[in-house]
Amino acid sequence: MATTGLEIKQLFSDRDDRVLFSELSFQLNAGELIQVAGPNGSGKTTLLRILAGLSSYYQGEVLWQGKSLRRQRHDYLQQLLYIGHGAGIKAVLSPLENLRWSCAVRGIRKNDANIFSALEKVGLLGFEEQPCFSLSAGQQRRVNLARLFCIPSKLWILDEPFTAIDLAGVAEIEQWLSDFVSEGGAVLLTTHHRLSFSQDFSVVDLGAMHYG
Amino acid sequence: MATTGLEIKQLFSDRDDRVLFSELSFQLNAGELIQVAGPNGSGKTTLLRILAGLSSYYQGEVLWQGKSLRRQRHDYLQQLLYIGHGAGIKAVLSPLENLRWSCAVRGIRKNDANIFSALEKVGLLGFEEQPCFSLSAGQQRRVNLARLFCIPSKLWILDEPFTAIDLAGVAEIEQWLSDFVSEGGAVLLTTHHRLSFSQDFSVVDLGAMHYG
Amino acid sequence: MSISSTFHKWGSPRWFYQFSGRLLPWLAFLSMLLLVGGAIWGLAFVPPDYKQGNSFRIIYIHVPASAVAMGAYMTMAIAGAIHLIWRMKLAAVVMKSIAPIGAALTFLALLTGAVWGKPTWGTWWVWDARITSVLILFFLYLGVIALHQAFENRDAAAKACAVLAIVGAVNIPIIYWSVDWWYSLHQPASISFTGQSTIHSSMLRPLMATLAGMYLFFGWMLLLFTRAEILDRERNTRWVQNIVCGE
Amino acid sequence: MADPGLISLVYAVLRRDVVASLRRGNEWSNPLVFFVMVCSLFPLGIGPQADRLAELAPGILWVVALLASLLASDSVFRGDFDDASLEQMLLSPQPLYPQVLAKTLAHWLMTGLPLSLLSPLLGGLLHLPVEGMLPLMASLILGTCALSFVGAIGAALTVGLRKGGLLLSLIVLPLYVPVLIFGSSAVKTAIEGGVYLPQLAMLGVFFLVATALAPLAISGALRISLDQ
Amino acid sequence: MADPGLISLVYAVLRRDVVASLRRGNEWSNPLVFFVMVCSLFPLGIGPQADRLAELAPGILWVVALLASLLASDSVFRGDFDDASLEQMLLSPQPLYPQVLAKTLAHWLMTGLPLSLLSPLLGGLLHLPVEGMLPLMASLILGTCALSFVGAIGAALTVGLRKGGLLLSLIVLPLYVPVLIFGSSAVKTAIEGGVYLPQLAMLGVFFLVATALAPLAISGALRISLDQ
Amino acid sequence: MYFDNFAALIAMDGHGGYVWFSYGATVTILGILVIVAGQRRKQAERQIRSIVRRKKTSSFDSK
Ligand code: HEM
Ligand SMILES: Nc1ncnc2c1ncn2[C@@H]1O[C@H](COP(=O)(O)OP(=O)(O)OP(=O)(O)O)[C@@H](O)[C@H]1O
Ligand SMILES: Nc1ncnc2c1ncn2[C@@H]1O[C@H](COP(=O)(O)OP(=O)(O)OP(=O)(O)O)[C@@H](O)[C@H]1O
Ligand SMILES: [Mg+2]
Ligand SMILES: [Mg+2]
Repeated sequence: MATTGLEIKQLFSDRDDRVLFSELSFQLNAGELIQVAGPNGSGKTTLLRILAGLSSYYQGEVLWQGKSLRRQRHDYLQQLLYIGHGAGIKAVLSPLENLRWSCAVRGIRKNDANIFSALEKVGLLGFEEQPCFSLSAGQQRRVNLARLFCIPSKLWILDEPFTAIDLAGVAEIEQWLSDFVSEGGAVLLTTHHRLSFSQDFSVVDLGAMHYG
Repeated sequence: MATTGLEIKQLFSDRDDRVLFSELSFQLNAGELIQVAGPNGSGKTTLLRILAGLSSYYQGEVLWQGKSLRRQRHDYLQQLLYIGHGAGIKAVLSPLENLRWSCAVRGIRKNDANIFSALEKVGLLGFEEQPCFSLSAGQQRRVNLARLFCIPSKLWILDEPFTAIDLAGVAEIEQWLSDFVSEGGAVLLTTHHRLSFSQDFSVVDLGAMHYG
Repeated sequence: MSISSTFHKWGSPRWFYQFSGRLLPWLAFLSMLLLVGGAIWGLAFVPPDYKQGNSFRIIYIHVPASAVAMGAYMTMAIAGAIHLIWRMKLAAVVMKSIAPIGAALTFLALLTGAVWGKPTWGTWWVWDARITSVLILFFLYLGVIALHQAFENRDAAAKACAVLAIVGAVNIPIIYWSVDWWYSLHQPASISFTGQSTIHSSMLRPLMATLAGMYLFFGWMLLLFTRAEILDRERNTRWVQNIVCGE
Repeated sequence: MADPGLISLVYAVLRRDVVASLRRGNEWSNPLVFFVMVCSLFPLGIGPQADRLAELAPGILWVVALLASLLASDSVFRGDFDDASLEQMLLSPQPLYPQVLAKTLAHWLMTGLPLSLLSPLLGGLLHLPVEGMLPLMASLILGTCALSFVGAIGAALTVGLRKGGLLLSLIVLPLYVPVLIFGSSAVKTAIEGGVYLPQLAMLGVFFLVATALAPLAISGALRISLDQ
Repeated sequence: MADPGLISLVYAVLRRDVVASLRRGNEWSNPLVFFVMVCSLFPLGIGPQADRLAELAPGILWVVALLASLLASDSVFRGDFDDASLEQMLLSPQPLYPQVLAKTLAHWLMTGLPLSLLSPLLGGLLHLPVEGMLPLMASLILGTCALSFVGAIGAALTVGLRKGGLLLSLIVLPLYVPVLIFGSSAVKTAIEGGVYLPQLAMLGVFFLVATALAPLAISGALRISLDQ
Repeated sequence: MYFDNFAALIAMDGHGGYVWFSYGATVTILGILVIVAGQRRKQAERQIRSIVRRKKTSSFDSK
């Protein structure tokens, strides 16, 4: 059973004795998009951090290409791009410098051309040399999203990528996701927006909050 | 000419030589709601901070009930409730303690009953004694929004109040705004959501970004 | 005319720029004349002090540097107060310009004092009241400069520095007085300033020259820094662009 | 002044800050631990001879207490700035002066006071003679309160900046000098058997002046820091 | 070890941190100024007598340099944690060791090194005899680098906590003690005309061990701090 | 002149080093001030020129 994507089996997590989710099982294959839904506090962020390998407070199994995450961290990370709540950018550095570092940390060298085209895609051309502290909430978010285009990867895990993004921007990002998925990428994201996504996508609903 | 609301005349503001808005004039009366729209970086936050009296880098006039803001800061503050990007809550204190302090700072004493009903309205009953750091992004935002119900005021200025709020929550908040407006309150807000608001409301569009 | 309208005129960067432009050559010429002339006079023509020998010739820069450094801080604080109270932009520019000049002169006072100390007291440094106070003054200057640099927003920086400069100015007399009191508790008998009485009038005249020269130099620098800052701040105005690009 | 509204305002702010600080734990225990640890570093750096340490004890204790107070004062407004509570304070129709006064007092209650009360212990560690203990504690109580208020000015000026930290030291340390001089001198005079009341009186004056005037500067500084 | 990929990784991280720190300015100048200011507070607390100061100078200089390094080390990872860059580092397929090594080295370049180079000036202020100057500088260069690495372990452990600040002191100070002892002893021995090479050698060993092993501990600590 | 010859002026009875160092430091520090002031002005002018240039080109664009 050689599944090519992410497989979640019987996942369980709780916080302060309140069960967030239990017996959660689903599968995310190449060319698919899954939206994790649920009201505030239902555990979406918690789930995403577990799947990104940032949190280890869970029971159950997470498999990547059929093997446990914990066994092949390095391979997994090579193919994962996680964008969380945080901005991930240094305020005193410019978008260009920030993205350069992001790439270097991933082991990608000398791709200023890529970075420029990414900045153009997110609508920040003209801001590439300005320090990030002088960008608005949405612009900072866009710098972060530009990483989607400089870092080759097969799985995107995005926690509320539309936060602070204007309407035109949301439509654009949806288009990017769609393109990525049709090229065989896999996307797992949370958002409170109503996704208008051209392909099919599934929703994993963490449901209401359980009190336990 | 005794206008009862907020009047903005020929407002001008720039950042690093880029004009954000100029010759901006509009009026917000009791019983009205205005949405400030515009793409990322167009100056919405800047405008709201100016109108709340937090920023003084502007030219032009802001009148409240016919008199300049700078002349009657105290009266104005008595009637204003501003909720910005920031959470405004101490992470180690519980929602209850945070709201108690919020009230005390405004000179409102002894209204635990009010606070409880506000927490109930925002769906946080059962969380009132839990420290805020253990709440999710949306729950923290809700604690902040609970202030709308504990602090009597006539003008609400809200910067992206729907951030991190789930869909059901957004509808609820829209209902609150609607109720407030029909009781004679005035609301100025920014959001990238499409407002579905029962009454009429106007939109002030800061438009695209100008380079100067 | 009322105070505010006078302030308005004086506070206008454009007016100030043009007015100071006329003053500039005079200041430069006079200060250089007095400084160089006084120095040559003091170095070569005045007889040595009977106690300190020739090392006393350092006085002709040490004393002016110390005096101007002190005065500059007060000037900076006053400019800060004017900026806060009357919201005069020019005062902010002046305040910002004084900080590096004052710090440099304070450093000069410390340096020349230390160099003078070696031949007279046999040590570079003594925790003497006056010296300690100058050191603290130097720190106060550094504080203002660092605070200004730390802000990204120029107007906020100016206001914050104004507050700091004023708080510092209120403290300076207290600091001086308490350091003096502290020193008098510990004063070792062997070291003391020899006292003004020993200064012979023939030594005094070049000192007056360099003192005046240093004040004028301070004024000159202040104008240079202020004018550069005005250009920078007003770079979007037509008059500045005309001046620089000569249309 | 005796307006019940204002008093209850001061009380509410004080209470919230004290509760938050107690709940966090670090905030009040850290300056204490810092004080203890740095004081015990000195014997290691200087050497363990009791008589020499005794001579130096007043100076060392006071300098270290001053540093502890300085480092702690970075946090007076930091948290409130980060979570936008400061915005709420500025937008309150109530005057800022009592709010700021209460916050600074709460901060001193959680840092300077415990430190002063603990100081005799450290005096013992550094072989401070017994005559010095009472003046040490008294001078620290008065002195750290003045320091807290002066430090709060610097904290308010730097709170809006990324990385306040050591910048604060730069701004504030020169202003601490008079307090340090009179504080350490009180202890030294006491050890030598002299009359140390004048020094304590001076510290009292500093304390009163700082309490009365600093909140004005702090309020102004906070407004500036938020208006960027 | 000589993998060009790793070297360019180290270089990229080093460069970014140094540029960011230079651009902020405060970050590297503040520990310096702190060092200068606190050293000049001591005479005010202790008294101005030159011979007594000279005797204490090695101890004071070393303790204060240690404090400056300690306080600065709070910021090694703080900024990266706050803006979620740390998350990116942990999620990178590249090994963490070289990244952490580069970050800590960059931090030392911007704090410990300038401080060591400036120390002779401060030695002058405290009447340190000339024979002590060179050993002071040498011991500080080796010592502060070791301190930076040890401090970074503490910083990594506390970075996830609200208000690390002084908690860091608590964790890290005990580990600083050996460095302090050998460092100040090197200077003292030099003044007394003794052979101070053994102490310097010890500091060199600390330095090497810290550089080699600390990044391991730091990596682990960072993983723990982020997994909450 | 007080001194007998130029060498005596330089030596100043053994205090020459201190005195001349002080005057040298003065010249250096005051000189640095003058240079820094000039640099600030040049920097400002450079920026203004680039603004003017940008303004000209952008007005051509819009035409
Ligand atoms: C407010 C600052 C200062 C003022 C107004 C000042 C003024 C003076 C004056 C008037 C004299 C000449 C005394 C005489 O020869 O009769 C003098 C001498 C001297 N000053 Fe300063 N000074 C200041 C700061 C300093 C500093 C910071 C240092 C050392 C770093 C210093 C070191 C000396 C020395 C070594 C002498 C010569 C020795 C002596 O005359 O006793 N002074 N100063
Ligand atoms: N501190 C600052 N210094 C310099 N420029 C700034 C600063 N803060 C904001 N700006 C600039 O001002 C512009 C407007 O910012 P503002 O935060 O008001 O935008 P906004 O409309 O709220 O955008 P968003 O929808 O992304 O929140 C931005 O382009 C930004 O680059
Ligand atoms: N550090 C923590 N300690 C204790 N409980 C926590 C902590 N972080 C989160 N929680 C709890 O876990 C639950 C899930 O939080 P999570 O952040 O995953 O929610 P979410 O689905 O992302 O919500 P939102 O839509 O508001 O972002 C919340 O109810 C919260 O109270
Ligand atoms: Mg979430
Ligand atoms: Mg905004």
